[in-house]
Amino acid sequence: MGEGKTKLIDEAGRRRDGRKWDELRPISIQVGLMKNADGSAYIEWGKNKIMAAVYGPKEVHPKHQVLADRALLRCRYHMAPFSVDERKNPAPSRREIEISKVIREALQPAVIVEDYPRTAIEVWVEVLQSDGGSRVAGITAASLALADAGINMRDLVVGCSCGIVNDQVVADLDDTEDKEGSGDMPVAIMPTLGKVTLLQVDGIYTREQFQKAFELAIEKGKQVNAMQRAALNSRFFGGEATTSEVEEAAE
Amino acid sequence: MGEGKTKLIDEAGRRRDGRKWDELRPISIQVGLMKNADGSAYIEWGKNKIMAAVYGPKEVHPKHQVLADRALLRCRYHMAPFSVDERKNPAPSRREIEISKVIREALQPAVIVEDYPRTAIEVWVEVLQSDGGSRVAGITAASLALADAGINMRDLVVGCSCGIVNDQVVADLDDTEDKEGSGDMPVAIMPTLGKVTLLQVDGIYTREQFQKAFELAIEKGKQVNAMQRAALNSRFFGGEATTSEVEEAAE
Amino acid sequence: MGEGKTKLIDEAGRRRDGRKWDELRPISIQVGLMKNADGSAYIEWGKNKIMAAVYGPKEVHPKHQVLADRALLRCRYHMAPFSVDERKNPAPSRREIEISKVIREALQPAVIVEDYPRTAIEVWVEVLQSDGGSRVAGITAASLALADAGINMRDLVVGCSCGIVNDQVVADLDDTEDKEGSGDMPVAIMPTLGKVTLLQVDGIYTREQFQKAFELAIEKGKQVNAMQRAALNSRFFGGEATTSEVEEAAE
Amino acid sequence: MKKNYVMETIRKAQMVQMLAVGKRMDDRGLDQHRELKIETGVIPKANGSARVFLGNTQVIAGVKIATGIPFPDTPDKGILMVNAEILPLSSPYAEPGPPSEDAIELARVVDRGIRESKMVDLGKLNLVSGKTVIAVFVDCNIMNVDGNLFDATSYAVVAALRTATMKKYVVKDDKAVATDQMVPVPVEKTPVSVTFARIGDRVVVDPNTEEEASMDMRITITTEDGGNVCASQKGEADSITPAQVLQAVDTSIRLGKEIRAKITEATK
Amino acid sequence: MKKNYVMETIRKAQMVQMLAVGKRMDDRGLDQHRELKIETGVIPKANGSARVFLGNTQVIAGVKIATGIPFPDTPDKGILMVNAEILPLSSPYAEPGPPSEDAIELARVVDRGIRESKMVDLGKLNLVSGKTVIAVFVDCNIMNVDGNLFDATSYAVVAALRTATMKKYVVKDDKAVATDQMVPVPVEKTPVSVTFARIGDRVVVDPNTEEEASMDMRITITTEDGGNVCASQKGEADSITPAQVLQAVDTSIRLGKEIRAKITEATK
Amino acid sequence: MKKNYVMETIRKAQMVQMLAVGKRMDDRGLDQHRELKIETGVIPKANGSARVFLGNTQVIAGVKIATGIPFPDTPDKGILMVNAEILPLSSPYAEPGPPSEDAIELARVVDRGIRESKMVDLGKLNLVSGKTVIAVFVDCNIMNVDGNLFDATSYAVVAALRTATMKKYVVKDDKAVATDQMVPVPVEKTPVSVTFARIGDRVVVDPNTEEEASMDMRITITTEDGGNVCASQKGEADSITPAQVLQAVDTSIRLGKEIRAKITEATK
Repeated sequence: MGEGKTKLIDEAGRRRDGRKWDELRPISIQVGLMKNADGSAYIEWGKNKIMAAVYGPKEVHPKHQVLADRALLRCRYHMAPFSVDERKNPAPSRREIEISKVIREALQPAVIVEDYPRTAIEVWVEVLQSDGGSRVAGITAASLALADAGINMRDLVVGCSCGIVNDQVVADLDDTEDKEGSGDMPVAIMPTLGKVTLLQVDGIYTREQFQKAFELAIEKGKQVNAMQRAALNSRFFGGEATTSEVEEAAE
Repeated sequence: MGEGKTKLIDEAGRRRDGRKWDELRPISIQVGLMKNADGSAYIEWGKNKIMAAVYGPKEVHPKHQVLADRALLRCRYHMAPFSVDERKNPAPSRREIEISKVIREALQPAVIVEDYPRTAIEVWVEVLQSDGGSRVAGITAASLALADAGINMRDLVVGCSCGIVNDQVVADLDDTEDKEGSGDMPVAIMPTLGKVTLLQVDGIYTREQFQKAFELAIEKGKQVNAMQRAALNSRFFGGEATTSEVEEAAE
Repeated sequence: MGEGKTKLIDEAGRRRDGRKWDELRPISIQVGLMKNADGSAYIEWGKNKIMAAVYGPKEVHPKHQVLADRALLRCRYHMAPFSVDERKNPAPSRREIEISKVIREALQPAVIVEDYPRTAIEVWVEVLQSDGGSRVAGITAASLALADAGINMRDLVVGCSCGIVNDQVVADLDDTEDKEGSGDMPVAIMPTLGKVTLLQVDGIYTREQFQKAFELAIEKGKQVNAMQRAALNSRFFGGEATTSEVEEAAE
Repeated sequence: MKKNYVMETIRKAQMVQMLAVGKRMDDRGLDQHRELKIETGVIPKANGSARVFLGNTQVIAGVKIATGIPFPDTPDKGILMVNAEILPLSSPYAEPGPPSEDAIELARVVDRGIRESKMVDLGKLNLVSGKTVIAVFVDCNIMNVDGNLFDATSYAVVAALRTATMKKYVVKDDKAVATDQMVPVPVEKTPVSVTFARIGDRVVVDPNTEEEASMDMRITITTEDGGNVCASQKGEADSITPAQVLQAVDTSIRLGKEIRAKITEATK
Repeated sequence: MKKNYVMETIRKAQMVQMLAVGKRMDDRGLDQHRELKIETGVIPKANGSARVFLGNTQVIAGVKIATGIPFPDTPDKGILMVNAEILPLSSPYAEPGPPSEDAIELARVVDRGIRESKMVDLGKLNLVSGKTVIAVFVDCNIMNVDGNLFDATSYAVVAALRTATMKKYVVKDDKAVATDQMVPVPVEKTPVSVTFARIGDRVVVDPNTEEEASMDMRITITTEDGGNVCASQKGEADSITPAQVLQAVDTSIRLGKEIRAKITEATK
Repeated sequence: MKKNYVMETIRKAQMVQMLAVGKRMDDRGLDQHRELKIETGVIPKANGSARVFLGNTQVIAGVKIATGIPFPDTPDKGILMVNAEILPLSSPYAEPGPPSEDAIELARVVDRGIRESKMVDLGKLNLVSGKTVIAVFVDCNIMNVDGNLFDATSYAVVAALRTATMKKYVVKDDKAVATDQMVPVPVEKTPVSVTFARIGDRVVVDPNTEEEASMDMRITITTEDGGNVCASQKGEADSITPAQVLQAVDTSIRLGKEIRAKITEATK
């Protein structure tokens, strides 16, 4: 996190892109675009452009990784070399290895792995263009790709990142707010079950700020979940998701 | 080896740390400190601080490395990044790969590998702080860790490094003597059986100097063996090793 | 390829080393020099010095690469660190990985892989000194090494590289012509069957130049094939290959 | 990738039988590419980008531009690098990890077509001879594999480069300084790759995955604006006759014109 | 690591039953850390070092300091790097080789607590902006694994940094020159990590290996001297309720004070 | 490499029986090397090169010379690097890939003999202290394995270095500039490695592959022109008596003279 000194919120309480403190960036989601994958979802969230695809359940290779009582969930979060300002080396960085692990652990609570013993389920998250909150956007897409693949799930998983900018709690940090702000807190939840499956915290939060940011992230996650459900609906039943569905889901 | 030009021995025959030509640095040994390992030993020898631990006999992975008639002995000599003056890259260097091999081949003559067919015995030597003679100190600790693990052995293995400093044979070179001196000869022996299991030579030795340094290394090795036996004794029968035991063993 | 501006052909139509436009560099071939390999051939072609050796048919490791209906053909093209002007890093470059693949695919049409199901045939091509056309020289040697190993083959494989120098089609480019010229076209053929097994093109060719260079490469390949056959003959029946055999084969 | 020999053999036999009467399983002509769709500017953070659909094969190419040190043997030329990753999400057979042999060949063959056609004038990317030049990286993400990665990737790279812009640099006291002005990458040519597969004794253009599973040999021929050949690569474990090569060259020149027009249209 | 499902299931059932009545197998309270022992200066060749015992978990951290080139986006700040190796001698499940996913997560979570608390004032490690800064490497050797590597490693790193000294540099003509004087590393804060495991529906502090084998979820919360949260990481393949998170924050703030006092005492 | 225990055991028993009466399977004396053939200048593009045949063991060494930056602890000395690759074409047991443990030991033991004998005067390879020195790379290609790679590789490296030439450099304004003049590499000594194998209780010189398959222990002793020992390495999983070591030293000094004469003859 940065020093938090750059002025990112104006006198009228508007952020650089005109958003209010608790407002999400524009989000659009499409399910099922990829031809070869068993399931897929594409999300644009702010400037993030992320494709998630799922293969499986499939045979486990190498054999010694087989789990007798459940599926082996694999996950890779990967950034395209052209996804960031400076070209990224295509080899996986330590950051990507860690994020792959926390994404896998954010998705696994929702996947009924016990239904697929001795198989592998692979989740590939490719960041084509990166902005603040790419891991929660990746999780949001990945859980849709799992659903699209017909994998048995307890709930969807959806995320949102909140944080501290100019000593104020704000929702859904973009890249500049993430780098210049003083705190970033990505959270993923199972919205129906009301459980948290990912939590990472960067920056300095008082006890009150922590709670406010954390609860805001959960609330915003539920809002994004409405869009997830609309996207799934439009994939399987055609047509556009109706506003009432979105609102109902957002409650 | 260096040029051998730095003055490392004074007129009175004393080395920079006050030792006589044939004197060992202070050595202390403790056996059995590590909780998880099947056997372990910790040695401080001069400024060397080295932990050796043994796991096994255990299943061999990958399977194709199984030896039908004996145990597979594995060994890694590794230096902690903070063990030397300039931070060491944690990836294994060519030097560490070679030393891992010669340590394994120095220990193997003493291990009755035929008693454990189709298994692996793993020896991990971690140099926490490095000084001259770290490989012989590592071997000295590793053979105790093997004994502590209850592995059947023909003898302990013990080492000492001798060399040439200011054209004089000296025992147990420290780091400066190793780098500025003109010859370093690490030797490991099975002291009871009177056999040499490791010999490496650096630097220029006349025939006479070679023999003197080599025989000195064997003699000093026997002296260190007395400390090994005292440390084992104190591990298994409690109490301090008595002087008479040490002297008897040193003969 | 370079700019094609350096003057590489003089007024009399002679190239820097005195060759005419369609003349080959000196070539010498010996079969069966290596003691351990199942088959081998050594070629000097211009300044190229290349050893090819074959092991197999042999067991496939790892097992999961086994092909049930044919042999697995493996190939490595590797340049010795001292083979080029600037020392080459011994790790395989992307160029070496690509050339290993195209050499394998140039040889495979001639190898009756169906005769050796569930086995591996390994072809190792080591460039000791490199000049223009090292991949076609390597293929020429490798197919002899396969024959020397007694592997069933439909035909030999032989190559030659032609190209464009000073806007003129020439045969068998050397290193300077390759780097300073404006086009390089390595071609490998099965000379008896009249089929092309390798074709790579670099540089700018009009339709006519393409055809002329391509057909020249095939013609020159047949000429080199005569030398291949002479070398095989001398390996298996002793003595020198007779000129008439060479001429007959070259037709 | 080949899993089921029996199925494969049956499938190939059927394909060969159809090809004998000039038919392909998806009803295309032997010399007909699948539908080509080119979108540019898909990655705004890149200096240039394109997404290409060739039938169900999908590739995204992104250009990134920075300053770099020239290679010692070309001290006054910019640097061009093409890389490709066959993403694990693109196919059930792709795996994560360092670039496979196939991905390396793909990137190098596409690179060769760009480089040998002199599409990008590397001389214009020189800033301070021997010290600083402009480096152009083109990275290709293979998103969905349905055959003929060579052509799809090549078209994506060409489209990304044709629409790429970069900071204008000025040189002061032998130091290159970036200005705020954006200028196009100096593109001179539009190379077009055309890939053929031989299945039995018939040669078809733009093979899809099903056809690649049955193909004996693959050949790519790249031509530039003048109808000249600038790159070629034969692949796979079987051979081709000289006559087939020359016929492929003619077809590549002919189809190259049509596809060049499409790429030019999509990137103007 | 999980080898014997039957044994595990039995063990976990027993643990859950005990936790239901507020008991742990080693008789600790749910919010009680194991005995914490901190030794400093254990590696005299390092600029700072500490060995931490947390129950039977043992970690050695060593600090090495050198000059380096700053990152382009922070030209006037020093460099801080935390690495961890789970040594093969530390556990029957650890293996030699490049850092595992677990070791990378461990190092990055510990790094985050140090970095985000602004424990080390990186601005004071600047020597010549954009050219030379002081680089602080902290390497952690995991010596024995008995659960909760996160806290043990974090305490070792904090203790090593609090006792680290480095050469004083002076800048002459834009060049940094080392003097013979040793000065402390500019430490401003003492972050304290507290790690929790959820087993069934109970949350315990500082899980040992046995508890980790049965845990459903792990969460680490790091606080700094002002009682503010500066880092957190949820791990393992299950979830946590929002109320449990907030309760863990409160516990971490409370326990953080006690542990901070212990670390301060051991490193003064 | 050991594949067939039964065959090995029989073979070894037979070998031990013969050695007991002073006989080797290839009729050599216990202290007798196989025929040594040295060709130099085999790779004209290298600065120096040699191909050595020791019986059927064949090694090619090539020297490449360039300028480089000295190591910080030896700012006024050139750089010498010896690398070895046991090529997959050399033996049915060699595999492609990064250098094996055996290849690393081989290169380092050969390097040690060259370095410790002070064969190459590294002080004379200094150009601009702390900035530019001459770097000498010796790469060894093991072409055919028939035992005793240590001696064959060592002889190849020594012969390649003794015949190597390099550009003469002049230093102007602290910059090293290459001239067209070629000068020899500054060689002062001719170290000779002699390798022994213990099989049962007999020690033989220059073991071939068959003998290596049965050997219990291997020892290499390298001497320089003055008859002094400059390097040694014991290998393999068994031990040696002190008396055998000293006897090997004497033999190495004696044989070293003969072999040094052969190398000198072949490289003058």
